[in-house]
Amino acid sequence: MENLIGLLVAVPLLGAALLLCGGRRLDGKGHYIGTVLAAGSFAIGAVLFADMLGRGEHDRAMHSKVFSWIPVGGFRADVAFQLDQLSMTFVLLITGVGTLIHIYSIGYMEHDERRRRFFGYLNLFLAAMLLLVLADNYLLLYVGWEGVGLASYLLIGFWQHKPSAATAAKKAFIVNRVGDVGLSIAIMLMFTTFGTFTFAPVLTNADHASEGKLTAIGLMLLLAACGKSAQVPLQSWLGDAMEGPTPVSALIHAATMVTAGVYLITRSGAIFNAAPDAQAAVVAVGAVTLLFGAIVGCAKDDIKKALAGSTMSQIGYMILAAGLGPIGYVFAIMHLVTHGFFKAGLFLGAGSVMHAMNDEVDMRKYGGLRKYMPVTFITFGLGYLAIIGFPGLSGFWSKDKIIEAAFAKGGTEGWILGGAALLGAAITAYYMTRVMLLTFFGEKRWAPDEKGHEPHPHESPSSMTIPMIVLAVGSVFAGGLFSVNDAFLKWLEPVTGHSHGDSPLSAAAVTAGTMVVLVIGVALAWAQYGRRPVPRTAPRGSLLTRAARRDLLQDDFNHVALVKPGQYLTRGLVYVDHKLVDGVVNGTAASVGGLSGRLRKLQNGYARTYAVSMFGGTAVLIAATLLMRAV
Amino acid sequence: MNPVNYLYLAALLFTIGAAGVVIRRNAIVLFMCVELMLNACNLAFVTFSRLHGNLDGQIIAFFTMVVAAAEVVVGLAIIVTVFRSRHSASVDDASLMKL
Amino acid sequence: MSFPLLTATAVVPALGAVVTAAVPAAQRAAAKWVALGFSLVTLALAAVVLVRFDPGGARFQLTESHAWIKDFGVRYELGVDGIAVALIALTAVLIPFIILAGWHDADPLEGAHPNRRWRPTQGFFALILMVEAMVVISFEATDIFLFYIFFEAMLIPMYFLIGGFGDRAGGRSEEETATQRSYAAVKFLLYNLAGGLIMLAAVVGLYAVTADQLGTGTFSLQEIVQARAGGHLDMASSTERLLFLGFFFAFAVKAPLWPLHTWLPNAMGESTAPVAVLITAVVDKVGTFAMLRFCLQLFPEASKWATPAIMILALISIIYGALLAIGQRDIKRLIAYASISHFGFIILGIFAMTTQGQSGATLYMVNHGVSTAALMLVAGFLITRRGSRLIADYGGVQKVAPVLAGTFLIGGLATLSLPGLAPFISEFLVLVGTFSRYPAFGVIATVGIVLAALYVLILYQRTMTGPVKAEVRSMPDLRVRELVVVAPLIALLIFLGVYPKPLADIVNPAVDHTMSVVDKKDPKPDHPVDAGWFSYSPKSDGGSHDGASGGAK
Amino acid sequence: MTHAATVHSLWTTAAAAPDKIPSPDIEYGQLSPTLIVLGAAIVGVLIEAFLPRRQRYVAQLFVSVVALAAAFAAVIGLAAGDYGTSKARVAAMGAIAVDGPALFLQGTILLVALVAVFTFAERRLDPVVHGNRVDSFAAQAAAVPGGDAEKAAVKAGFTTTEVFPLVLFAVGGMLVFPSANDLLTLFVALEVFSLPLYILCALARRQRALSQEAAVKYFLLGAFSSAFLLFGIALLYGYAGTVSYSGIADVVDGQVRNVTPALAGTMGNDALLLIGGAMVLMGLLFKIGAVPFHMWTPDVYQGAPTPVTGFMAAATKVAAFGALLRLLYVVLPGLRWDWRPVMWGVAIVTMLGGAIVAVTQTDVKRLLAYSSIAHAGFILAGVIATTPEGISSVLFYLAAYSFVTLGAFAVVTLVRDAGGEATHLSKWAGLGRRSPLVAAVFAVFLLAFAGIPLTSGFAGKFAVFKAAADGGAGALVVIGVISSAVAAFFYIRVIVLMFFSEPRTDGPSVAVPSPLTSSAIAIGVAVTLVLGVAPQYFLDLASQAGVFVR
Repeated sequence: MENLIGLLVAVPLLGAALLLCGGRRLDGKGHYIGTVLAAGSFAIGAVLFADMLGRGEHDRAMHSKVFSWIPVGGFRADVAFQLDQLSMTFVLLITGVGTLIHIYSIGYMEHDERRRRFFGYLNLFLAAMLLLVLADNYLLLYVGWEGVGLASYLLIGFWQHKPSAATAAKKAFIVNRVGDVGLSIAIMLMFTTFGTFTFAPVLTNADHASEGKLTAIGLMLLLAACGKSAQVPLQSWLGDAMEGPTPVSALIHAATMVTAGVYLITRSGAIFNAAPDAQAAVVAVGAVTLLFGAIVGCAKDDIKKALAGSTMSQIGYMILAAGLGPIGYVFAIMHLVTHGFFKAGLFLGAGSVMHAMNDEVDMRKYGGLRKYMPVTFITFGLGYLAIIGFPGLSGFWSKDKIIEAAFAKGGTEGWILGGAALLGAAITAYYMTRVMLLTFFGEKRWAPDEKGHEPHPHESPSSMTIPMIVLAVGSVFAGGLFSVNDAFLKWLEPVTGHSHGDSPLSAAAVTAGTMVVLVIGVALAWAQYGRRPVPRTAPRGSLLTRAARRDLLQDDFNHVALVKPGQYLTRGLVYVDHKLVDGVVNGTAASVGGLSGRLRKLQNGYARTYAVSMFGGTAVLIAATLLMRAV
Repeated sequence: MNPVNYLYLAALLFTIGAAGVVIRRNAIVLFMCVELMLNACNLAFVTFSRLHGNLDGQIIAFFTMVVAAAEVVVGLAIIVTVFRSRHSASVDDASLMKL
Repeated sequence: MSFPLLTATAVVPALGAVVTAAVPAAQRAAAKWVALGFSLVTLALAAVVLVRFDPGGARFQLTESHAWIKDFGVRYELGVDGIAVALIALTAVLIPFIILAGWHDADPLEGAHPNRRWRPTQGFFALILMVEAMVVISFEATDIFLFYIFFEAMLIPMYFLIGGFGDRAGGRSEEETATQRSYAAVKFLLYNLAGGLIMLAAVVGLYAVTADQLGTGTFSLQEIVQARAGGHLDMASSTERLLFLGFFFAFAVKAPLWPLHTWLPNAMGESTAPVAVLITAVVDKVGTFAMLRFCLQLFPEASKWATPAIMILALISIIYGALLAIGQRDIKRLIAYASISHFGFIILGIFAMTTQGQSGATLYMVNHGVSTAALMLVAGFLITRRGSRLIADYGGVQKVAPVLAGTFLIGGLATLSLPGLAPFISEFLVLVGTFSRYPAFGVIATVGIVLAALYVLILYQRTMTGPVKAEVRSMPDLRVRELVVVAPLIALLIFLGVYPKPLADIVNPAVDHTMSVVDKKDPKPDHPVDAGWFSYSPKSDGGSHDGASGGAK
Repeated sequence: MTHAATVHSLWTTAAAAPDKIPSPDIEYGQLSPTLIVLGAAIVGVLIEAFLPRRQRYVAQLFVSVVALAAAFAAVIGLAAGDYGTSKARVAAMGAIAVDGPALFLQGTILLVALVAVFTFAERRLDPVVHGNRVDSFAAQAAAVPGGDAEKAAVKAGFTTTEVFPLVLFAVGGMLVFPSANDLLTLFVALEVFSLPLYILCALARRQRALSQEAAVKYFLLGAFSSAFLLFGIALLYGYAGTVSYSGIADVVDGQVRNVTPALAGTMGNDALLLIGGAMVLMGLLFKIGAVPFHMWTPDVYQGAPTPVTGFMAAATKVAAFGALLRLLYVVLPGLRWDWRPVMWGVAIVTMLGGAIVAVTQTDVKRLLAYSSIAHAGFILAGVIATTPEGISSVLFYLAAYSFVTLGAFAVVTLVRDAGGEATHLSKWAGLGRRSPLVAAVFAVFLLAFAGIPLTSGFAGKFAVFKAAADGGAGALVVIGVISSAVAAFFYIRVIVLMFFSEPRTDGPSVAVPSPLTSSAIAIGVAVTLVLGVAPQYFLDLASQAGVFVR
């Protein structure tokens, strides 16, 4: 069984190798190969899952060392995999959703002549992501970590001829790099603290280490998580990342990669548990981001960007939960999974819409699409209900638990966090309703584009709708399924541990609260977009709206605070290097030349001058000799 | 009188000769100055020879004369050639090569 | 005595140089093949060295020792330790690719005035082989004087390679290019010569010291090291420091270390891509190698004394080089500054005085060699196609020449040390090694990682992506010859990134020895985890992690 | 001592003398090298006198080559007979020392002269005039340049075959110079090799104006300096009462009580010693071309016929340094603490001065002149070491350097345009493209000058610096390397010019030399490389030869 773990990663990796090096002769069947291999690794995952269920809950973890990777002195890193319930969960999510989205892409990318490469990248992503969640040590995780970064870079910039896409890709990679610095420093700290960075020894001995060290490690891990999971302050890249093909947004920037941060924090739970300050930072980041993302989501007219904001916000929930410690880990992961379903579903829906609307993304140019594309409408609708936490659907179960846990944190902190979470829920309801209304309700607002093509909305091919349906099903039932006598809790507890905080509010109260804010949110949105017709061009809007449209000025801030100074710095340094550092060198040469030129003048061709120098020289010689004797 | 005075004389002559070489322009005069210096040397040799009471110095003096003669032969030859080719014996005119 | 393998490894390319140079002008193509052949033979010999070398064995192996210049206390002493073996292998591997990549770089231009005595092509390849020979022997030399001689002598062929066969794609007038080129060549030579002469003074001084204390002056590395260990030879710390500085200066110029770096961008910018690779991937390595072998081992105390200053300079190199790379408008200069940044990492690792640092540094030398070669050679192919080195002249290449773009990207990713590719491992080792002794330095150095991403991705974005520029629309994709050059390098990058263990195993013993000479131990972790956890210790089968499920109680 | 006494003594010695003058015994065998060369020179003069013009060239060439070869053989013979080591002695009534340094230097000089004679005899370079092959010497030195006499002489195909005897005379003097064991011999030898050189300088076929100017300058300054030398000798004689090295040395070491209380009464007689020593030193430094006595060097090197320049640059330096070594090591060792600092100063200014001024030179011959000055500085660094290693390192350096110089100037003779040799650097542009071989050879010499490893230049430089460092002159070494760095700059400049710049359309052509010059250059290259790669044997030779006899 252990050896299958390696296979999990190897299969999609093989796919990537095949498709990327295969050359044109694979163009015809490339997408099938990719899809089959993705499905293959899902199958393996399923087998392993079955096997795992077959075993007692405390010896479910499996470990397989493939080979010794970097042995240098005390520094020993292996290529070794560890499959426990946590990673199992991810494996299923990644390969499952991954496979669906492969299928979806077959249809979606049909007309792209570089489809083979697209699937190659997708497989590469799967491999990297699986490596990330299967690694048994932080360094190998780091490899996966940057691997998914690379895949996301390649996929965001897949349409490289669009400068915007290329820029977005670069931005994503570099912002992630900043996070990665955190991860690498964390690993170094672990090495200097524990002499190793393998999960098991580090985590079980975490409490031996000084709290200071642990806090440092925790904060560094958090930095990494912020980068990968688009949390404030490193969230700026996610919005732009929507430049990528929609399946990518669905798989990488909604369902899986962006949740890696949550995985990292949950996985490192032991460290955070022992470092309260670090945890505080985590919840702070989570809380801020869930509001931040939500607000941004409200203002965007670009359907994908709206969803991106929502993703940000939802991950904020997860991070918040993870930050709460043992109270929240399980729910963080649970929300992660459910979110994986409905958010992927929503994105695929959005993709389907765009597909129908000649890649138009401005929701103000949609409207009334429910008549034209029923399947999309229904699946999207279910996802919508799920995300706003409509009772009984997935989102309801997971998000509710998080809010509950937030209150359960206790004290003012608990109130603040809980409040934030509730507020977030309200806003979520608002902006998702807005999306829903703008897209599928009201009268049609689309018109011929400048080239005179009037879009003819139509339902997408089955290759696209089927995945949407599957995901919709997931987003309806997953949450409930997990919550049947806390199945999910029991499943994960051995790994993450769990504790019940003492909530000042009863579960019922919290639920009631969420219901109320939900209704409020929906009502507001209806009032604004449901009742009266929507203008095709966005009104100027309030200050907040305008700020939100600009991602709350994040980019502007970065530009002013980092980009500009950086440019000045580099230009300045180029000048310095040329004029100063190099100038010194050339200066010396020049001065020697000048001196030479001057001395040369002495050689004036007059024999008598030469005689003078000889005469003088002799005089000096004599004087010096006598002087030597004198002293 | 004290033979040492001859040394002073020799030194004086030598200096005069050297100064002449430095100051004068005409190659012939320059050359004569050199000869003067050589003579100064001879004087010194003879004087020292006297002081030391051995003959080495005097013998050297003879050698010096011979050498000086040889020098004259070569020197005049060269100077004359130059003079014929550029109708001037001024050493300052012979300054094509410089720097 | 046994077959002088090391000598052969150096003599074969030298012989190749002579033969290549002797090829008559008409058969210029033949010269190329001859050169390639000899370089391959060298590669084979290097492989034999690699095989015959026993990592667990003696400090120096395959040693050869003959009397040479008694009066100078100089012996012809060769011997290799793990570090040397690794670098010799690197050199031997890269040269054939360099030759292949430069296949047409030295073809006479059309309309060049005919002259049957002027044989640029022959000269070009002969010089490359000559450089290889000298580099190899300076890796092998265990006699300081012998090393010095070739350390200096290799400047001459390099000088002719830079000055004589410059990049024809300057985007400038012919004479402008010529002046720029000879400026670069002279700068290269004088810079390094100055360094070398300072070192000469130190070498002489070393002789004086040994002669004074051991009776007879010697240049044998081992003798001196043993004498120092045995206490027969104790330098006054002031003397030792002066000598150290003398040596280090030369190596720092060669490496190059900020602020002695300014010759590199000129040299790499003006020379053809293969020569640029030769400079930065092969020749410069002699500098860092010599720091590790000579500076540390001859002058351990002084090395420790100088460490802080050098670490700071290395740090500056890392950041400064990266920032300047970002600011460059010329592809090759950009890569040059990137290399400066990387050399900063190497030196940082060497002087961190930890096994991770120094092993990392050694691996870094190898990996940087391969990665830069990959990136620079592809860049060269690109430049020869478009005839310009300016980034601004490109755009959208990815659309017309995807393979070229792909390889370029991989080279770039290697340069920014993406995990999974070789440079990541060395860079991380260096960082860890530095961090574990000087945390602050380690943290600051990580900034270099981000900057690396910046300059690589900016370069890629500006050249490869975006709308297709008119000038590049007709650009052909990589040809077979070029693929043959690039593909193996990329394969090597991936292999060394996934399975560096063999290389590490060769290098580690040598590093441990160096550490022992310098008398430094790795800092211990604060809360070492009991060995029971190290299920990956070489002996154990790396079986199950019974604790794997034990996150939090 | 009173006048009476001196007068009396003078009378008595005079009176006592006549009947018993001891007949001097001369060890002809041990002086054979010198005697052979001088004899051949006289034969040469006779040839000039009695042979018809047509046959002189061959005869002269034959005589001089044979003579030099024979003399060299004689030197080898003496060395083989341990005269260099165990049987080293003072010959010819104490006038000539036959010891290691002497033989080594004589051998070097003879070889250099032999090779130089080849270049003297070269007759393929200049275009044939009126059907006569001509060498680089004036048709008739006496004729006014451009005058009718000259035209006639050229038409008649005259050539100055006197150069061969002149060279032989010069060589004879040079052989004596480093082995002279008393100051008189030193002076005479100096003149004997200087006078012929003065004349040779004036004999250029092309650009005779320059040539004559060079001769004048060289002659006047040379005479000037030898006057100083002579006065110094006088003072030393006054100090010691003798001119034999060993005698003076004894007085310096205080083994002999100074015999002239009269002097003692008048002046602190060490002043005599010091001033005299300094002036003699000056005389030798002039020949070496050390700053500030160097200024004749560039002009003379430029003006003189290139073969002569090569010969001078190589042989004169060897002889002069030999004499300097002997003076400092045999006569003035007791004064080490007085002259060392002074020589330090001279060495430093010479190294730096030569190197720095050379940077901006535009004429190949002047460039080489300045480089020779810089090299004089390096050699001085070895001289100062005052250790046996010092001596042998200097000997080795001289041997190495002289052949590089000879070769370099030989190459210069090949690069010609309408006006004869094209010595202006700008004309050398792109030479590497036109004739890579010549350029490469010249590059080898330049690299040797620059002291790049694997050339004799490096071995020599290292030997000297090593000796200096051992002798406690570390500072000199540092300054040495700095000035070598500066020096490297202009050697490289020439290489850049030759290889990296486009050939000029009006650029010079490279003449195809006869085997004579070719062999000269070949020997130069060979020695350069051999001494660079495997110097051990010669270092041994030099170190065996590193002991002066007293």
